[in-house]
Amino acid sequence: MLNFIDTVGEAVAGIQDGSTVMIGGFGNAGQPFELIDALLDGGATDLTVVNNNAGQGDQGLALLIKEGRVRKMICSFPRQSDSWHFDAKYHAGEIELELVPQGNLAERIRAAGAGIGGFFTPTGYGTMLAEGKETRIIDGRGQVFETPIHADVALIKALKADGKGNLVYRKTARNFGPIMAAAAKHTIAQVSEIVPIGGLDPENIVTPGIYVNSIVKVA
Amino acid sequence: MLNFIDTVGEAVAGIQDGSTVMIGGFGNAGQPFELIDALLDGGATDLTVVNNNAGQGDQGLALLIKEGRVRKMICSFPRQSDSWHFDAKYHAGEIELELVPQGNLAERIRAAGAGIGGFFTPTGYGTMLAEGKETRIIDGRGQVFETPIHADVALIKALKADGKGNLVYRKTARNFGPIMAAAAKHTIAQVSEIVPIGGLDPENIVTPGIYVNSIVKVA
Amino acid sequence: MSLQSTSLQTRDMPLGRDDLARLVARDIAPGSFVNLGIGQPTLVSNYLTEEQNITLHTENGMLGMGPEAKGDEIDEDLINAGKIPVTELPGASYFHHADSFAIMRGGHLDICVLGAFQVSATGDLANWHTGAPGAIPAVGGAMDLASGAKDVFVMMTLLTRDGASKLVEHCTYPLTGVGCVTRVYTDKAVFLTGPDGVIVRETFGCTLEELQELVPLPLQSAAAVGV
Amino acid sequence: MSLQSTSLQTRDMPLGRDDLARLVARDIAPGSFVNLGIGQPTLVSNYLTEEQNITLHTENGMLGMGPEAKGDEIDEDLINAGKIPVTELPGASYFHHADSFAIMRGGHLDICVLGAFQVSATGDLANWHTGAPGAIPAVGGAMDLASGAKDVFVMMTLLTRDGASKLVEHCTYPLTGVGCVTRVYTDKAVFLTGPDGVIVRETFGCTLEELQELVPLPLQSAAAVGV
Repeated sequence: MLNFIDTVGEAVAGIQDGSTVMIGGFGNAGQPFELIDALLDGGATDLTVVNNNAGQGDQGLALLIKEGRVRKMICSFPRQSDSWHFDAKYHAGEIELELVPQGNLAERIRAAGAGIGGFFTPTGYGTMLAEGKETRIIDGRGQVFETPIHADVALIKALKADGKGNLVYRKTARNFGPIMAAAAKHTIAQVSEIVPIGGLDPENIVTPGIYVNSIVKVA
Repeated sequence: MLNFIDTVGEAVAGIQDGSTVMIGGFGNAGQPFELIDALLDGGATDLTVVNNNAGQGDQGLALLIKEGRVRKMICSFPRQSDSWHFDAKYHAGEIELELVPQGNLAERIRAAGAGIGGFFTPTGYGTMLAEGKETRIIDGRGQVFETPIHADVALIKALKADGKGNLVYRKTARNFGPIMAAAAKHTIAQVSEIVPIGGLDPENIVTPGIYVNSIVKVA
Repeated sequence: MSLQSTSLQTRDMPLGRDDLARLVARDIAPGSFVNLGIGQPTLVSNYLTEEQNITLHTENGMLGMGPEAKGDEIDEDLINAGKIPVTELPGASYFHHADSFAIMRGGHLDICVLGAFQVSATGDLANWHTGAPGAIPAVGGAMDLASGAKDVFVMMTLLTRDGASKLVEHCTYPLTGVGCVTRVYTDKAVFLTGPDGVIVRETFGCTLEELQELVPLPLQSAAAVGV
Repeated sequence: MSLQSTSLQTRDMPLGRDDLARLVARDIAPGSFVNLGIGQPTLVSNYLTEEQNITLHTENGMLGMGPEAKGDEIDEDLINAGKIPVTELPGASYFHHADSFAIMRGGHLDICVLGAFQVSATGDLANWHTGAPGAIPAVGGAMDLASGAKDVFVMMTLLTRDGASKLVEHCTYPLTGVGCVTRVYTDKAVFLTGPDGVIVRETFGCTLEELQELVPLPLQSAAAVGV
């Protein structure tokens, strides 16, 4: 069921300790900062977080990590010039890291939403990121078996929602939003604008409302 | 390289005997009738054709089958009230049929375009369409291993193309077009309208021009 | 087994196709996303109310499908899975075939309603192929719906023209899916199927005892099992 | 092996980063779809000409990426893989991450240009992880580009700061991809790599003999092998 919610605090209130939470965004583009801040305020802990990075600077996901609320990160690029909170936790052995090539991350998230039980991909074959994984040669190419990444909750940012929960995004802020919305049991979208049913062109919907559970407008 | 071509005949002229040809459309919606007619006129034979159906009535794909130009059909729903040409060839043992659940057909085509070597799906598990296929239990569910379907050529129909080969479609005529465009080595699109570069909104492109090789305007 | 037939019988007569469609429509929870397959189940759409706020999915790439198109509304680019011209409701969306089947296969549809040749006691479904020699098999999206939707409802007559029950211990026709059907709506009764056997929710124009005469597997009364 | 160095030396001096980027740009066939990774390879975009009609892909969901954004053009929703604000060219398109990586992984990009720690004689690439104890590994889209693009070009200095060749018999750093690199552009030479060994296409400020002194694997002259 779709709900329009007044505040980000109410939107994330149901997130339980121990949840797997997908967070959209690549760099700042598409990051649902307000929802992440609300998650920080809400107190849920022991989280597994799926995001392309592992937090930057002193905001958002980086603070969630600093506060010890993230048990495990699943990401492709945790090391950045300003990822000091992750660095500290990692070196202290206080956070687990599952490092995933970015395309495998995207495809594994997509597989979860699409009901795929697992797939073979050439990405990573012959590298240390394939160690311990099933491999096979298909049409002459070495391939690695990868499994879907499901989540309890997805926090994403979109440009507009209509009254049916259909979403459209803006430029490269689209990134992980559509696939995370489909992979999570419960998807919470923060949007800049809510338009009436019929206010978005059916040809141009990027995320159909079937994938969206909660919508909150963020000014 | 992208080419804008004046006639459907020239557009399909390079299709070789023995090719695997994907043909878009579901029912009449999205069927590139003019390209199929040109393929019929062009004479290429011994074709493997991938389409949801196996031709209807006395037009398009049905005629290609009638003329004995299709060695094998890969489809989900060959039996329709007016699929008499396929019926006759099938009962005469003159055409091979690979019957694929429609979702596996779509996902296998998508896998080819996305570089996936194969995937596990619950669809078809425990049925005769999984006979002889690799299976495994994943998270308690029986799943079947399915492989990508690649093609030499895709014939698709879109609404508009811009000067970069970007495509948009119309309503349920979109169906198989976008995934076939990505799965074929050479994609030929018939469109109703060609607009200049910049004439389509970058947010609303359905098939990026990277997947399109030849465009022909059909009145 | 305690057969408490009187409490289950809700109609004096077997249900016709439209009454059955009305019953299925009434049982769909508000706000659901639903796929009605092709053929008889599409009748259900005639009885969904605006208050239910049901969103219909069609496998060929659309959410928010409206009623069948008439006259000037007919548009060859806007059809349903049965290739019948339909209409678009406000808030609809279009997507390509892989995205459409991802909705079905990813477990996002609340309910699909399908016809059937046979349903087994444990919810196996046979609805795509008679298995007859020479018959050309055609499967379409049936296996994807059977394995993907959260609930699979079947609509069928209980008996074949020859009087054999289509609800069976084990399907003799080729399977569409294993253990996938959760409810069977027939002209004579509504059955709940699952790993624990078959429960009769209500009967139409017959008692549970009379129904048991027709169906070659043990039936339990919903009243008795407390469903 | 016949070393015909004079015919290969095209410049008197080693190439700087910009000259190298200009050279790579010149070698990209008209109409190509190209991904320039992050860091040094992005310099190539400065030297692509309008006549070449190259379409740039960025992994975070765009085809038709334009130059770096300046001043008022800066838009936080429009960045490249290195998270630098960029611009949009006419005919661009946006898509989500799975669709973007499907372009990379499905073999649709003609060329990607990547930096490297090491490249082996058979085209193995090491560019994501030093393997140093305590180093936090980060891979991003490097493995997808390495395994997906039709041609993988590497841009790097030939030697490390310590004077060791980065073109090696076997990589000692953790691999990004196996046998994927087809060309290596360095300050001292352009190398073609593949199953048949390493061919020197041209040298900059050194003879082939001098180059062979620096690189610990047998080099073949392009003139000699007829490439």
